[in-house]
Amino acid sequence: MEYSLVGESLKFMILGMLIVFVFLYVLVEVMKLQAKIISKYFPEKEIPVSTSASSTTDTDEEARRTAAIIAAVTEFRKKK
Amino acid sequence: MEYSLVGESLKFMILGMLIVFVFLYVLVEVMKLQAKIISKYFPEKEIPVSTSASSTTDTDEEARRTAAIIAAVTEFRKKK
Amino acid sequence: MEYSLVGESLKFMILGMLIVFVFLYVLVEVMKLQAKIISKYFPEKEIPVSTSASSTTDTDEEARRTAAIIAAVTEFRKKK
Amino acid sequence: MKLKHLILSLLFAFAALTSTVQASEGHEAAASVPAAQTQNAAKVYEEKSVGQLIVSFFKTTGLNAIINPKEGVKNGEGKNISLFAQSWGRVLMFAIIFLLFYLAIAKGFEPLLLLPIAFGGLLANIPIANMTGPHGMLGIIYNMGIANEFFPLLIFMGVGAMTDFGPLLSNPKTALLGGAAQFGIFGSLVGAAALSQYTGMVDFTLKQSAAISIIGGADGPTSIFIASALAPELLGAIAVAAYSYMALVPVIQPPIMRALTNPEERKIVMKTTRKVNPLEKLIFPLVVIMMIALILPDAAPLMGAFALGNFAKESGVVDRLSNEMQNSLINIVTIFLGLGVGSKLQSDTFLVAESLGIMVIGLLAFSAGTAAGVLMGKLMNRFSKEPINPLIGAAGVSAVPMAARVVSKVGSEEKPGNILLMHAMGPNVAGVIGSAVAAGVLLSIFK
Amino acid sequence: MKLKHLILSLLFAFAALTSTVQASEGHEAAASVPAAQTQNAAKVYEEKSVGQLIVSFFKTTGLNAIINPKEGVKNGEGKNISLFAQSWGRVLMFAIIFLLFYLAIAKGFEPLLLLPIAFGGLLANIPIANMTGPHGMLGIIYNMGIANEFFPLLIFMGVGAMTDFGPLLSNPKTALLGGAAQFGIFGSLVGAAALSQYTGMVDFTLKQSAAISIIGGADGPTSIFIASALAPELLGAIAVAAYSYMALVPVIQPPIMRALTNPEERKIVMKTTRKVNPLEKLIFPLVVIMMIALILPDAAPLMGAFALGNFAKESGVVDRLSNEMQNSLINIVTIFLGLGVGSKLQSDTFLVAESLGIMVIGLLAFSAGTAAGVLMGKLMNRFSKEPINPLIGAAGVSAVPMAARVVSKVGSEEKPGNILLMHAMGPNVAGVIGSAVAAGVLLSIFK
Amino acid sequence: MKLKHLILSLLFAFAALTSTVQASEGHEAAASVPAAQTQNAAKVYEEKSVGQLIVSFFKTTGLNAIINPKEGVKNGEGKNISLFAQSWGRVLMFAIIFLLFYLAIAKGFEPLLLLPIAFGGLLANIPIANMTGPHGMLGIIYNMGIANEFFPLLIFMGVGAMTDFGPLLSNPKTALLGGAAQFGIFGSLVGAAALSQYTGMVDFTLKQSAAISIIGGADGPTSIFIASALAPELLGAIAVAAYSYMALVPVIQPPIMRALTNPEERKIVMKTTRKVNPLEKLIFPLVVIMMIALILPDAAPLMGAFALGNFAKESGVVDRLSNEMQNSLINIVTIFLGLGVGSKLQSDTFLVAESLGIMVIGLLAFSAGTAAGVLMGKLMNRFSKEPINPLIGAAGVSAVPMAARVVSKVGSEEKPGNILLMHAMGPNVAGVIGSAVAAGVLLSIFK
Ligand code: NA
Ligand code: NA
Ligand code: NA
Repeated sequence: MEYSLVGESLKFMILGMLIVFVFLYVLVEVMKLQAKIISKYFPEKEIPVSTSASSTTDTDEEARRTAAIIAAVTEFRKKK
Repeated sequence: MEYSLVGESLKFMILGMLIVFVFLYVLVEVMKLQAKIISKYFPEKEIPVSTSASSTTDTDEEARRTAAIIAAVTEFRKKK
Repeated sequence: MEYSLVGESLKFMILGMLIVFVFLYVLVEVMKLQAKIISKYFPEKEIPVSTSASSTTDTDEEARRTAAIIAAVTEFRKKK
Repeated sequence: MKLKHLILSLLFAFAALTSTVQASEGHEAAASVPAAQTQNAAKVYEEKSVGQLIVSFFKTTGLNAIINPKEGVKNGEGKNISLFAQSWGRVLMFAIIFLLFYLAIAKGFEPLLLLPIAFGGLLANIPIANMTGPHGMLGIIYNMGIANEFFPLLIFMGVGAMTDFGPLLSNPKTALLGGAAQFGIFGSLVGAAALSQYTGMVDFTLKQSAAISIIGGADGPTSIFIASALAPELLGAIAVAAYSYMALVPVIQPPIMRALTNPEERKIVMKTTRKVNPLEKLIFPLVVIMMIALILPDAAPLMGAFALGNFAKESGVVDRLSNEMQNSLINIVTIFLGLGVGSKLQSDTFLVAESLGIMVIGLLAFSAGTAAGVLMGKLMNRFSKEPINPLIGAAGVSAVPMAARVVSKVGSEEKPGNILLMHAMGPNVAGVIGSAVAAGVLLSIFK
Repeated sequence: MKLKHLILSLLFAFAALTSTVQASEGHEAAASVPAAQTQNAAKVYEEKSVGQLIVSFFKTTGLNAIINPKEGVKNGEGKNISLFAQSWGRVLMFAIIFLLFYLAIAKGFEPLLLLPIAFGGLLANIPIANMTGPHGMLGIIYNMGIANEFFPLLIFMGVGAMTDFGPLLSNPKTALLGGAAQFGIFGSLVGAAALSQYTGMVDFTLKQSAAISIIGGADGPTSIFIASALAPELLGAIAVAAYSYMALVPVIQPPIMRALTNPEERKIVMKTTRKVNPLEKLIFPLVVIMMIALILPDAAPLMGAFALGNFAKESGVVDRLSNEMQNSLINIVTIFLGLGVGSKLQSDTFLVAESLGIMVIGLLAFSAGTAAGVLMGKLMNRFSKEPINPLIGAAGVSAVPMAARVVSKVGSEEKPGNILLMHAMGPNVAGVIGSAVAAGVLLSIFK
Repeated sequence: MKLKHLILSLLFAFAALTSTVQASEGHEAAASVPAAQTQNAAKVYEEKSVGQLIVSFFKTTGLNAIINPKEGVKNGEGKNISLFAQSWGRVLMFAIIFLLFYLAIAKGFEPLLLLPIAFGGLLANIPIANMTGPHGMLGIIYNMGIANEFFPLLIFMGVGAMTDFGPLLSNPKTALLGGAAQFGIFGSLVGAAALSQYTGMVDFTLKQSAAISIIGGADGPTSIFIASALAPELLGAIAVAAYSYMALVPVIQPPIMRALTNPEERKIVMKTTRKVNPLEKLIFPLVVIMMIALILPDAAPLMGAFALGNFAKESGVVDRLSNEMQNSLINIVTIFLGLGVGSKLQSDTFLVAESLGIMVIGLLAFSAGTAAGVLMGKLMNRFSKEPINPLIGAAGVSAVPMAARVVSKVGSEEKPGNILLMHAMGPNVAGVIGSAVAAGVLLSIFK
């Protein structure tokens, strides 16, 4: 190896942090744009996707459901 | 290819529909025979298989059971 | 095969039963030792592992839990 | 927010740089391919300046790969991809995939398979990543269970465990309706052959025509199984067509059903089905697989997996296994099957006239199957002692249980209160067997 | 119903045709094999008339393959199948398989494994389909996890996660009873050798004898693991024998137990077991695997998988994983293991005198193990301060937890209210370790 | 209890014998290796006396292998193992593994992965058994899904299905904090290079340095994926370091967070997050994967799997599949991933100075990432209209969701009632994307 490990890795750091920031910055702008478009053309009431019924898939909702089952069974067991 | 695609596929159609019908016709006759034999020698009361306890495996029963669980949990959640 | 099948297998039997007994005997002694050490230095109250909450993993407890769920659903179905 | 300006200027600098790269690219183009190969072979890292790093990074962006397609880029199977397929082809495929997402999510088109298939297609069309190659995620999945036709069989096993042959057993002769509907398969086989022979549009071989025609069986796993065996290059289009038209059954079937029957026929009330002895259900899968063994062993993998699932359920003694087949196992395999099939939605494989041809033939197949089923229903009604509502023949195309539901809906529209669902389930499940038999016949011809 | 007549005449025409085919077959016989090969090699479809198609279809029916067996037909491993195995052999195998179905479903013989094994056997004996070949469903499964002995280990991991060593830890010395019962293994090893050496009936090698003798361990996964390693050609018969006799434990054991004990011994009441500290249970699987590492590393795969499952359960911090091992994962693997083992029930492999010999030795093994356990129980009762009911020695053969239940039943028959179950669970789980040790010894001898 | 004496004397006899064997071993040593090979090649059993059997049994004990290490013993990859690694090395590894068990169980260190990894390590260090070889259980698992980088992707798919991007979508600009924290990766890359260049302690290549630095991403599957791709020989140490430090996040982060902020900053209350439209969540995974496709296709496998899981969840139409990804599938793969990674904890691979170096660099990486996140938070707070609590920058290192919880805890300690959890979840999930991007950059450099 005729190159300097540290030198090269410093270059990688510059490249890497640059790409990471550019990527996330573009992502931020896209997220903002997307929010603007969606709130304008697809306000919450008229969502064409069938997520209304399946809002139960949200992880916290999921957890709540599991909790409910466990609670139900626990309660049932107590009654016995 | 020196043969006619359409010609060959017409022959396949004849063969295929023939086999399909022969197969299903034989199956129909076997089903009838089987029903006759079973209703004669193994009427519902004396089935030697242990399906009485496990009739819960029927898909509709299965569905009903799932429905019951969901209903139970839903009800429980409402109570909360 | 210039050796006797039965002769060889008799030797295997001696070796095998010897190893099995030696292994299990050592295991018995280790189990006794382990019980002595644990009851002396880690009496049940101060177990460092978090098994208190998860005692539900015992298979019979598991079975009981399953039974409770099934019972709950069965009862719910009757109510319907 | 000044931060924004800072980053924006960074971004502009990046953009400026990349345009320079693009400009200078022309000069390098000729030399770059062998250079890349040499570098690859040696796999030794060589010192680079930050500028060189950024330039070489830009060359590995997908944007560059799409804007500047190059000769010699290979797909997952190691074949060259045309310049069009590398650039506009990918763009077009992304559009098609977003359409599939829309159909799956907003329109409810068989999402359990169309969504993973489409996502697999999305990943398959990402340039540079080569995810369909033998070391890529999709390639691994494809070789694991689709190239060897294993996954469709596992799905079929699960479907078997979910199927209830009770309605068929209570009225055996309706099985013949499930036979007539297989005209959808063989009719569209002739159609595919005719399309190739009489138009210059497509050029299907007999094998390919056969693989396509199985779409008419309206049975996802069977279609994928046969396509993998006879024409893997058409797998993507065939699977997409099969699942799309299965989702469209409620749109395709009713007009055909109404056109071929008169109101009197549609109003026919059928006799209540008899109760089936559990022993009949238990023995049935064994009867079917033994008949397959004796008459049509080429259908043994398909019917074997199906009968195994059904037998496990009906036996009542291995509920652990039968529930597993219907739940975790079928779910896992569905994810993998979808992704693996989606790997065949690469632009160079999918964007060919053949795909359009497959769409046309698929529609023909569903229509022909429906028509044949209804006509057979009319014929049977004429000769049978007990009245048979010819509508139930339409359920013979399978698409379990959707076609049976469509029959019931059309029937009760004509005569409210006339529930044909159970009567239609007979031809419906017989149609699954019929399609497997048809598939076996085609396999046996080309073996 | 005139339709029936129409179809019946079609059927007769088909039958007439096929008999002609059969008649003309004789002339073609000599030429047909190389012709088929050439055609296969070229894989080019050649034009045929409808008559030719039907004739060539008939040649691919299973009925024809069974009625007209041919020289040169190969099994999944590429070996020639005898004419008998192709014809009557298959028929006989189907009969045996239906018997297994009957035993599994109506008699409750370990259905979780016997049912998939038998179904695998059914599929394996379907002619033409060649499902046990490297591209067939059963062949894929066999190579995926049985040839490399992976599936039995996953099963054993799940069994480990379901096992509670509490009863053993509360009364450690009962482990020796689980050791004595391994005489079932080594006794039947001598038996198998004697059968080969002194009768002309079978001709087992030492390796095969060892593979067979593990049936005496009364432990399904261990048997399959050792059979895959030492004598895969006997895998089918060994697995069937092991699971059948495990199911027969309540029939085989009681007479032996009663013959070797007197009523006083059977009435012995044992001291209540002490409560076990959870920490002991947590450390136990580590103790066992470390002892295996030091003394008998050849048993490391088996005991490693078992200890992993048990440790995951007892740790209490990875319940997700331990539940998975006990449920979905073990279910999936059970389906595949059964089918893969069933692929060894092909007529040419299974219908040999050796299979009968295996059945005989298996029965001997269970009996010898039971007897040795009970006798060891009597010996220990004589030397021990605390009373030991010799019946619990019979639980040492494993067949967890059935042998322990049998002990409890026999004990409470003699003295109602005397619950031996927990006392019998100690030797019962020790028997699992003992069998794994015995398996390791045999593996180490033949390495 | 006289039985005890009987068995004890047997045991002594055994011990005496083994010491004789040890004594005589010296003479045989030279001849034994080629002899063993010949025997292995022929695989023919040769007659032995009981004494010979016991001697040859003792030679296959693990105790003997550890006490009498020999030249030429090979590891799972077929490389020679040093005498130290065979003897004290194994002992040391067992000690390290018991430490890992202790940390996983008693201290709650990410047990879901550390426990299977450590158990895999235990099995990998058992002598003779060679469980990491191509035919051993661990070797099979490693080749099934780790060598080809498949398992980490499946885990990432499940993680995607469990991730909620709502908090990030409600406050997009916090994504930049997840970017800053990736300084942990690139900073430690420089650190690893410096350690190699300026000290004689370790000698990492650039590729190895890159593989190690990904520990700073605080993302298990990403670390394993990159390590498998760039430096599989370091996989064990990297995975152990990654999961250990992820578990240590509540210990490592708070002092750094407090040192870099003043109480006023830590007390900053942030604006309530806006409600996010479900459509935004649905589209987000597609946006991310399309951006990856265009900008950084080398990250496509990682982000593709992640986006697939998230899209499946948010679509709401394939709950069967998304639940499967989050439950059975991820559980099964976690078991296998852990065991496969553990197979790299063999003494000869793990007991090298490099492992210590990796531990040091891993700690550096977590610290640097935390610091960079907090500093970026301070910078953004200065330029932003709305107040930003700089603590939430620390969540950018990922370790989802632990780092976000740590932020919330430190924040509410400073100002009770100030719940930062939801605000910290934004940078937290952005950190996952950021790490995948960083991983893609490193992959693209070394391709
Ligand atoms: Na069909
Ligand atoms: Na045993
Ligand atoms: Na991260």
